[in-house]
Formats: sequence, structure tokens, C-alpha cells
Amino acid sequence: MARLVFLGRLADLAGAGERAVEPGPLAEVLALLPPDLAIALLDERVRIALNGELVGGPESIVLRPGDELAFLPPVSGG
Amino acid sequence: MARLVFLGRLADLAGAGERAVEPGPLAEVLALLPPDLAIALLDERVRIALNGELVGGPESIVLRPGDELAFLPPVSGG
Amino acid sequence: MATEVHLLTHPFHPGQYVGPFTTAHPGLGGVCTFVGEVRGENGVEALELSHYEPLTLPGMKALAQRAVARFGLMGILVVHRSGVMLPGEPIVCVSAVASHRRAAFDAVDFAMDHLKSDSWFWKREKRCGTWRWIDPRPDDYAARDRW
Amino acid sequence: MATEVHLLTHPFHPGQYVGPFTTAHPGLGGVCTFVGEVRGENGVEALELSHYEPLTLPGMKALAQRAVARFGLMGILVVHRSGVMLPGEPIVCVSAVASHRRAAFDAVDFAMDHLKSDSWFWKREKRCGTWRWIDPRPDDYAARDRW
Repeated sequence: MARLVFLGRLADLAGAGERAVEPGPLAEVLALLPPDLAIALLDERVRIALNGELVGGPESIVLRPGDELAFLPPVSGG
Repeated sequence: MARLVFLGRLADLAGAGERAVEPGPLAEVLALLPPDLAIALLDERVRIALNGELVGGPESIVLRPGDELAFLPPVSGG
Repeated sequence: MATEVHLLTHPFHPGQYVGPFTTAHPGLGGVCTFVGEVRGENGVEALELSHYEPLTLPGMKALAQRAVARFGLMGILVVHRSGVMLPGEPIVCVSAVASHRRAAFDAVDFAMDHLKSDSWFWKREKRCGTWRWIDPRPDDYAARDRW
Repeated sequence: MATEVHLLTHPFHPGQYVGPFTTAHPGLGGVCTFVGEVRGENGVEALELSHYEPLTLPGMKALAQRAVARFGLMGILVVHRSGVMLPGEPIVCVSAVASHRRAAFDAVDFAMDHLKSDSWFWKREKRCGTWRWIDPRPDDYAARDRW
């Protein structure tokens, strides 16, 4: 299994801070999520970190077993 | 008697932090001091405080009994 | 030690960090410290900061090192809370020691601007018993872009 | 209490003043503090500050009040030493509490610039056993004239 991690209000939308998913191409992983969540995760302002490292975009990501993919919405001001 | 108070390096020049003097017009008081001290006290960068209040210049000052006249050279930078 | 970064999940007293940090740098000229606290205005009952550990700590350490290099500091201390905080509790403490005041001042200002705009912290506020997420403010980016 | 000014002739720990000062202002957003210490560089063995009491304290109180009014502070703390100090001893501590960081920062910066240029302190340094007076530096006036 792999893990998706949701930060900020994405955690509210997902109903949890993280979610175990089957490994595979990200497009296939997201297709199994509720559509409103998948759309929110693909918002261009949402940054993505794969195993703790920021990556460019979601297009080419293929999740392998044990991977952790974090979705980081814009951080709060303050 | 009245008192003259010397701050900073003026105290070194005067040999003491203060000096008791006879009351009277300041010009007469200074005339009785060592000339190098009198000249240093009249340097235009030296501010003067009479009884704790800054005053404009030495010209019109007449010391009365109990007065304290302080000579304040430029303060040090940090 | 040039940089000291702490991420805490419990309340802290800034002086307990700033005191030893300052003592650890003999010969310093000046120490500038900023402490930000949870404001209780507008009926805020609590503030919660969440973060993503694998990014937060490395990001804060990198920011601390950038500040040291850029301003020629003797050292910098960054302490940041996460979790649920009540009004009056310190959220963040940044302290910079340097030979001269200007460097210490500018380093703390720089670090605070970047902590606010670049750090991976998400905030929500509780008012009248309801939690609400706080969105980014455009002027945080403007502050960062001063540098 | 909006302004708190202390002129001390003995060594002090900034935290002993900043801690209670901060606690006395619940609801603050930020606290900025600057502490200047005696530098031991260039063989300085001791520093002596002398002042003229009838001007120093009123001048510092007036400066504190100007800072509160100008920056809308909740309060400001100014602690200043006089007498003979050794390297590493704090000379000055200025701490400002405000609703927002910028006001606290600018107020401390403002107060430090004016303390250095407007205050009635005369300094001399001891090196190799000999005391030497320190003259004003032109950039102190330049710093003050920023405001």
C-alpha cells in the first residue's frame, strides 16, 4: 500500500489526515477518490511532496508500495 | 555658593566632577577658572543645563546661590 | 552552535530558550528577539497550527542557516509551536545574536517574514466553538518580497 | 502601565525585566526585544557609562512615551545601565509590546536609535589598563535622522 497525506482544509474534505491507497499511477489512484476531493487535490495552488520532497506536478507520479504523497494547500497567513 | 558640574571628558579636564563657585554672572565665574577649562566649557558643542533644564547659551546666565550649572559635551556613540 | 531550531507541541516560555541561547554566545554585541503570541481579539478562543513534519523542520533549519549566512550572525534561535494554543500563548520566538544591532534586527525581521510566508503551517481559529481555516494574506507575500 | 524605564547601576538579566513586562500585557500580538551587551573585541577590558541624572531619566521617560504614541504600542520597557561594566554584561534592553509585529519592531529600532544619539551618556573604554573617552560617531546621527 501507499499513503496519501492531506494537510489543512484538504484533511477536512478528505475526512481524515491520511488515506491508504493501492500503488499505481496517480491518475488511477485519484480516480478512485470522491470526485470533489480529487478535484481539490489537483488545484494548481496545491503543492505535492513525495516522501518528504516537493515535486513539480502530479502528471508523472507513479506511487510505489510504501510511498507517502502529501498534498499541501496554500499555507495560512498570520 | 553655586555648583558647576562637568560631564565626560570635561570632568578629566576640570580634575573633578564638580566645583563650588561664587554666585554671579557666568562670565565672571569662568574668568576665575583655569583658561583651558574655561575655553573647553565655552565650546559651541557643549550644552548647558541650569538646575536640570537645558538652556540656550552661556551669555545671559547669572548664577544664584544654590544653582547647579552642568556642562554637557557631545555624548558618545555606541 | 550557529542555528538552533525547535518545533514544540507544548506551551513554552521564550526566556527559557533565549537565556541559554544568549549565554552560549559570549562576545556578542546585540540580541534581537521577537515573540509572537496568540491574540485573543475578535472572540478567538483557540488557534490550531498543523504542519507536515517532513517539510517543516528541514525548511526551518534551512531558513535559519540562510539568515546566519546573509546577515553574518553569530547565531539564530527559532522556536515554533504547533497544535492547539490559547490566547496569550507564544506561537513563535526568533532570536538573533550578532556583533551589531542592525544585523540582529534585520535577521529577525527576515526570518519572521519568511516563516510566515514560506513555512508549512496551516492555521485554524476557534470562535464561538467553531473552527475555521485561515487563508493566506496577500501582504505576507509582499513582506517576503521586500528581501 | 504603558512605559517602564529603569536606570541601573548594577548588572541585570534582561529576562528578569522582559518576562514580567510581557506578562503585564495580556492580549499582545508580539514582543520585540533588543539587548545590547558590552563587546570584548579589540582588547576592551571594561566600559564605563556616566550620565547626568537630572536629564537622563526624564529624557528616557519622554522617549518611551514618544515611542508608545508614535507606534501605538501597548507598552515599552527601557532598561539602561550606568557605571563600570565588563564585556558580556548587558548595557541596554528595550522591549516593545504591540498588537502587531511591525509596530513592535519599529518602536525598538526607533528607541535604540534615539537612545544612542539623544541620551546623555558619556562612555569610556579601558584597554591595557588605560581609560579612553569615546567620541560621537556621525552614523549615530544618521540613524536617528531616519525617523
